Amino acid sequence: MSIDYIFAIPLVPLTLFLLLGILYKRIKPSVSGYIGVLGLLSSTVLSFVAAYQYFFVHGKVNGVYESMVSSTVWMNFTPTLHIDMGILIDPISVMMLIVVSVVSLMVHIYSRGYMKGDEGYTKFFAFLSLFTFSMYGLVLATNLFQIYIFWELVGVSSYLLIGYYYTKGTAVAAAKKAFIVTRFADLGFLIGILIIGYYTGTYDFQTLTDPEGSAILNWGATSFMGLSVITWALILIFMGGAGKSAMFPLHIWLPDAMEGPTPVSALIHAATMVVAGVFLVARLFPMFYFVENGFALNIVAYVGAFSALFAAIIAITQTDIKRVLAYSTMSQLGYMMLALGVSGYDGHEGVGYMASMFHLFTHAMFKALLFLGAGSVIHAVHSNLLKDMGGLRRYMPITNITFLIAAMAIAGVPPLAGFWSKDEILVAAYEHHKLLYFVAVFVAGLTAFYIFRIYFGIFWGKETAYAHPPKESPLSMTFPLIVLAVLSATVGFVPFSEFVTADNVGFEAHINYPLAAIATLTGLIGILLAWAFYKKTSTLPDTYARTFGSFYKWAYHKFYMDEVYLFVTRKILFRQVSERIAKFDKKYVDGTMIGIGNKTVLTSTKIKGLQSGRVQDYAYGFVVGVVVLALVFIYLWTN
Amino acid sequence: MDILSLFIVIPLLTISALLFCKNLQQSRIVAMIGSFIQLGMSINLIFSYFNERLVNSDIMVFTRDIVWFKPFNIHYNIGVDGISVALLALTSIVVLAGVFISWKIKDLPKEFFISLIVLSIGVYGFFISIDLFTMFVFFEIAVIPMYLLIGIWGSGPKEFSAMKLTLMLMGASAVLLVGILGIYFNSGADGGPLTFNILEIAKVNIPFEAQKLFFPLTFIGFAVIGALFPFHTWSPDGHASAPTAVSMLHAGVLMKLGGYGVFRVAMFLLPEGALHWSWFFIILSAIGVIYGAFAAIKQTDLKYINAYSSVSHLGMVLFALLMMNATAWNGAILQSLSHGFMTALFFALIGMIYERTHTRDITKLGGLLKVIPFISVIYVIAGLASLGLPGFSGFVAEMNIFVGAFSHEEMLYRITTIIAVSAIVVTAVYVLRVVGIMLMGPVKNQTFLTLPKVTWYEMTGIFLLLIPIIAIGVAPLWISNMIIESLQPFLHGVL
Amino acid sequence: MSFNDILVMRQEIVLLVIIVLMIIMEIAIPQNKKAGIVHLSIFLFGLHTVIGFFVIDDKSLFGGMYRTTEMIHFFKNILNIGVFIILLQSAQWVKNNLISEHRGTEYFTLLFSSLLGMYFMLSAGDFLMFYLGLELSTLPVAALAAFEVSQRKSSEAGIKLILSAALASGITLFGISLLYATSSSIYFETVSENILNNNLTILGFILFFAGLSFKISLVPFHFWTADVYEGAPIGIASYLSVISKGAAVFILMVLLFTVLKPLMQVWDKLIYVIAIATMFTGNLFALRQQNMKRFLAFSSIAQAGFILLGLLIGNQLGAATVIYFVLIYIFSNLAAFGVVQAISTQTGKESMTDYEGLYRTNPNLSLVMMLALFSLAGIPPVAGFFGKFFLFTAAASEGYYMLVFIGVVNVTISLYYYLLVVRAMFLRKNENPIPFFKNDLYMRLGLLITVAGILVLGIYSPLYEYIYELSNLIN
Amino acid sequence: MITGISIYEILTVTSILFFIGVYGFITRKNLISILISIELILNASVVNFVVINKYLYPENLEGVLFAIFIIAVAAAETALAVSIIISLYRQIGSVEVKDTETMKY
Repeated sequence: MSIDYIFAIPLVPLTLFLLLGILYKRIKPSVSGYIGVLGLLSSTVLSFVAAYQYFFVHGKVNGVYESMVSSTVWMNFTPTLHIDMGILIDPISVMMLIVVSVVSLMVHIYSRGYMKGDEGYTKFFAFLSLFTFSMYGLVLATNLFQIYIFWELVGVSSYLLIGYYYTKGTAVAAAKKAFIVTRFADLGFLIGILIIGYYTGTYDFQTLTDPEGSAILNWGATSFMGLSVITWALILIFMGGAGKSAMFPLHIWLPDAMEGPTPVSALIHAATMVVAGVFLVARLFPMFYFVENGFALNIVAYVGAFSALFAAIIAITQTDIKRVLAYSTMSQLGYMMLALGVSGYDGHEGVGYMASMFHLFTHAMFKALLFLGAGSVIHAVHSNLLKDMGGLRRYMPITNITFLIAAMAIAGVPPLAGFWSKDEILVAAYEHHKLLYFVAVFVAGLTAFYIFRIYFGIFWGKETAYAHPPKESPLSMTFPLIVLAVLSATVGFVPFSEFVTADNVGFEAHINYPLAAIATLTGLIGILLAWAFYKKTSTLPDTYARTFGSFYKWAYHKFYMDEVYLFVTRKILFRQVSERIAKFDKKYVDGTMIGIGNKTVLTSTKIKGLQSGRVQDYAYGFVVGVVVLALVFIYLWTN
Repeated sequence: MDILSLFIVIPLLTISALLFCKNLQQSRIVAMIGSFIQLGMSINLIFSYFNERLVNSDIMVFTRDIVWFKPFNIHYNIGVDGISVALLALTSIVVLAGVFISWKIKDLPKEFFISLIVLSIGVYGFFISIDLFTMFVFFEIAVIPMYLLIGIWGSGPKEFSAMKLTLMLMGASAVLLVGILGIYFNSGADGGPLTFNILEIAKVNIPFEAQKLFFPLTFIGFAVIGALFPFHTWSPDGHASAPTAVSMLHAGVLMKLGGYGVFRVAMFLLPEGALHWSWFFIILSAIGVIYGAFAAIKQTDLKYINAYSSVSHLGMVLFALLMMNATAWNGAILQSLSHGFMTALFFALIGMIYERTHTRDITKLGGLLKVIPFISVIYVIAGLASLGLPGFSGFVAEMNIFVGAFSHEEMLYRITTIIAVSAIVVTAVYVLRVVGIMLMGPVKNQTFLTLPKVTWYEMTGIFLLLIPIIAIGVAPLWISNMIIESLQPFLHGVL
Repeated sequence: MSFNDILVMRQEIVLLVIIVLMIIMEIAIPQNKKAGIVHLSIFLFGLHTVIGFFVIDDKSLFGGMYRTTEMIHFFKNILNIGVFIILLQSAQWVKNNLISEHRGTEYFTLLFSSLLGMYFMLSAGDFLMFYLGLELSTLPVAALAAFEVSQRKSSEAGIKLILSAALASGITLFGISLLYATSSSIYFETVSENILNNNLTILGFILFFAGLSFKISLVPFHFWTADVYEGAPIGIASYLSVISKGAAVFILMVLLFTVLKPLMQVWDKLIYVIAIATMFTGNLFALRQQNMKRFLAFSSIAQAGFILLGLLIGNQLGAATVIYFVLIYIFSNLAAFGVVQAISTQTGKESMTDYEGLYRTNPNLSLVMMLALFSLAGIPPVAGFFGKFFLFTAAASEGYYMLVFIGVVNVTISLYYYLLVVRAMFLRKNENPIPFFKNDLYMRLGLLITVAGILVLGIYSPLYEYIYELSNLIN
Repeated sequence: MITGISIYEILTVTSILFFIGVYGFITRKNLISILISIELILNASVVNFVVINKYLYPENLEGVLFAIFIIAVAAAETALAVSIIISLYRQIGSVEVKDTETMKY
């Protein structure tokens, strides 16, 4: 199968970006919206064509979905080590193409309504196109360096979009924070790449992830501090992934990133960019799995589980609906990481891998829906805060329904999408690591609770008096909601395990009924609790908040992670390091240089008395000079 | 007249034409035409170079050798390889952009352009020289006009800054002179005649003792102009006081002389000395990289930020040069180019902002994206390029450096490399800090709402600099091939 | 001895004829036409300079007391050019100040006499001729230094010069007497054959060296320099700083490289030490100076220190670089003094602060001054750079890297104060600048020659090659 | 040639003479006294030349001739110095060294 037409998928948004960026002021907003949507539509169609071709036309060769590569050398480091640019088609990249295309298209459509009247309308679409392009590049990357390049580009588009409302101080700060935190994580990623490049001599995914390849087989060749250097590299690369995917402790940027326009949050900070970390780990999965018996993979599992729990707890306490969703995203991403972390490689052993990808897929749908729904609400009430909402079900029926579907999906109510994927994750965890299984189940309950907390809080709960009665959003916004709601409800039935597995062979997955029951039950308990707490105005939440006391306070303050970071950056790095260096530079380094000059001038002033103006002193100097020289040369420096 | 000598002759002709100019109008047109011809020549040179390479595999092509001072065996000996071709192109672009940016220079326009072009002669000459003596002559020619340029047309404590800059650079060139003489008098070590010819000396096995002695002198002599820590302090003050075009030329081109000199003289001629001393200078330059970046965070003057950023970026160049392999060297040259365009662009933008708002203090600025969107957007782009975003030249250069630096297994190299790599985070911090404070946020000062728009000559200047940044960043292969090819003879010296 | 042999002394004879002619003219020309003396002397001396370029055979006369070689002849030509430029530059001053007092002729005759003394000093074949030449070159200058009788400073300068010079010559003589004692003769040839490295010889040598160092203003024999330059008329100050110094450097070089060569292991150390002291002292004192003449005085002391770098190595290379440097130095320093002279003659201002904003009113003068200072500082592409670079090369050729390093450090210091003047002229703005004025033709010609020299001497390499060939004779 | 007195004694005397002259030059307050001191220095050399000629190299008269020239030059020198001192005296009415210190540093 020829895969060259797939190049068009990323190139369309790139063209759009350049077009919109250059024409910027000379193009009517409505036109730019249409151009954006149409462009994305073509990319989406192509993505579906690609998926169809790959899975059904091309199909399996020798029982596996083979990887196909088309690439060209972009830059040479050494004759053997080079950065290629190209596309790699394999199950996960095709799956990601679908995810990115669908969500991006929906968001594009949605934004036409949501951003209407904004003065930066064209700019917004330009940025969205830039992001989409970068995300395509990322998922199609053939090698570590290419993925790093697009990794940075999605980072910067995220920066630009978070800071979209650039006159707002908090947005600027959030954008900066997002970029710098992920940049810090990327530092690890980059060093990891450097290590891999040096020790394996290649960046190419196919070579690296070949279980029979030298990169994996020779992992033990060099070690550092008791671990293989490759393990170190993987841990560092995971650090990069953790930064993008908002894993603890690099998650702090994600909640703040909600300062961006809501469609952006839906696209970047829920469905696509944030899963890049998961994708990265999945991409390198054979390395993670085989090198040093999965040492790095264990770390992935623990970090994922902890983040899932950590974020879910915080999500319960937040009052800004977008922040709740942000922590929810973090929690779900933790889930995916956890799934990857407990996965095996061959056949059914690889259920975790499959589940993770599956969850990524479904999560993209329902989380994008949740965000878009929240955006619709925010659009209507002009506030992010739960206290400004309530009883909206009467004003916004479509939003209500679609949001409910999404909430049920994430809570794992069968037969919606989230149920299926979450179930697979729990199976994988159960089979490999009991403790993590319990954590996961607990988180599932929490998830159900917090999501229904906001659902009830928004659409039910107290009757809020609105200054302007909220209206249902226009069709351009509700249409994507409906589409995504349909998807959220149905994609769970996709026989995912046949397409996307760790070894690309595929297997038949079966529902594990006891586990599914437990999960569903937990979810229902969560929903019921939320129903009890929040369906009507009640004192229960406050009571329980008091019961948990300081723990609640800690959770409410996000366990003071922001403060810790602020302390490290502002107090230590800025004040102690940066300011001191600046002062040191002025005072000592520069001071020395100027001091040399000043000393010279000072010496000059000091010795001016030698030239006293008195001819006898001159003669004295003359004679002393002669005598001293004579003495020196006759008595000291005799040969 | 050979193609390279024109790089000296055309500016000289431009200067003579300028002497007859009466006012700003005439002088800037003359300067612009002169610089345009230069740009055309350097572009032409790139193509001729590629053609010449097909048939000519010498280290240097387009050579010309005229005996100058026979008793000393000093020659006027010029030639180029891929590296010098690239740097010549950089120079001509930055000079032309500088002329555009100085379109409205008020005080003594004729003299300004003359000094600018004298400076460019020095730079051109430096890059095309094969003879150490000629090289040194041009080096000093390039430095001294800075005094007048900063002193007359500068701002702030200009007299002090100009003096400091000149003295530190000339002090460095004094040290360099000792190094050059040391090389010269050891160039007969294999029994041949003493020579200043770099290519000839490279063939000589200079005794190790001499290499050990003269490498640091040569290195420091050149590296001071490349802002080696702790000899970088001339640069912040100098940049801050210099007029826009001068900052551009200075940071964009003049500071490149350091890296180029280190490479072509210190490393090429004294490879064993380089190996012997590399640990020391690697530490210094790695400190410079991170130190400059951290120092930049706390500055509030735009030019200081950029100056410290240059310390950091050029520290990277020296760092890469000391890594002694083709990848890192390629990165170093690319970084020189990239930093040249980038920092020139930065200074051009800073100049435009200053001209409009009359302040360079970022705490007094704010919300510029709203009032001067074009300049601000370009500033953001330049900032992103500076923090090494893929798609811009900085990324290509830095990745080469990192990969090259990482191919050493010793602990020292590893640690310093990681320190250098971590600068990418710090760079992000200070770049985004400026962008956040100055460009974004609410408009701080109501008078800013009426700031004039960008003019055609400013735009021309900006695009001249922006295009190469993107060109290198998007398609690095052609230029890196050109450089890598030219690195081969150097590698043989080291290995 | 034939008439042809006498013609070997052509330079001296022509100059003597000019001196006599001048005296006759002083009597012949009526009072109201005395201004013509200036033109006449410049014309005659110009003629003399041109004649000087005709080749003279190598020869020695008077039993070896007088000798001439191509190199010595070249030295004399260099001095001729220098004096010619000084004449051009001081013409206006002479016209303004001296003609009305009927002292114009005196000025020229004294100046020429001094030059005549230098000729003899350079051509000396024994210590007696050397001594006579030395005195003949010094005494008229002392008179000239005190020439502005209405100025207290001028008289002070004169007395300081004559007293210091007398002391120096006394010490020199004592040294010569000791050398005579150990080497049995005052003839250079015999001395060089008999000289031995013993203590008395070293003592004699050091005393003798001090005397010449006085003329070159080497530390610690330099103290008179600044005061005399400041007080003396500018033309005389420039004469002292280039001609007198140049001649002394030449003869010192000849003596060291030929007669005193056996003592090389003494004098190379001696020069090493003195070079360092001279460079530092000159530079450190120059830093603070506000008076331009005083400023240039210390600058010229520092320059003398650099010259020693070439003397140090005592071979063809050293000789060539020294001659080359002195030649360039003459042009550079005369350019600087020329501008000072022009401004002083027109406005009477000699302080650095008066120079502020000069470029805006008198751009050409400022440019000449800047070129001159750059040349003195050793900035390419002007000649001074080449001169200095070659001096350093010479020193480095014998492995004196440390000294070269100290030298280049001093170049940097010197750059600082040269730039101070540039700063005053170009960077500063002045409420009350020196107004624009036009120089007379002579001054312009004088400056033009120096500028041409500064620009061409360095880049034009055949000159250096010629000097290098010439220096071959010294071995 | 004086019997019983070798060259060493005479040279010692001339050396002492020389240093007396130097001492006088450095310590006298009056310009004229300084001139006289200079004469002492010069005369030390004169005696040196004559004595060395006579004792060591009597076959030639180089030293003696030198001495004669020194005397002549010294006279010229003194004449010039005195005339300058007179010129100075006309302006400031003093021949003290301390009055000639307007230019310094």
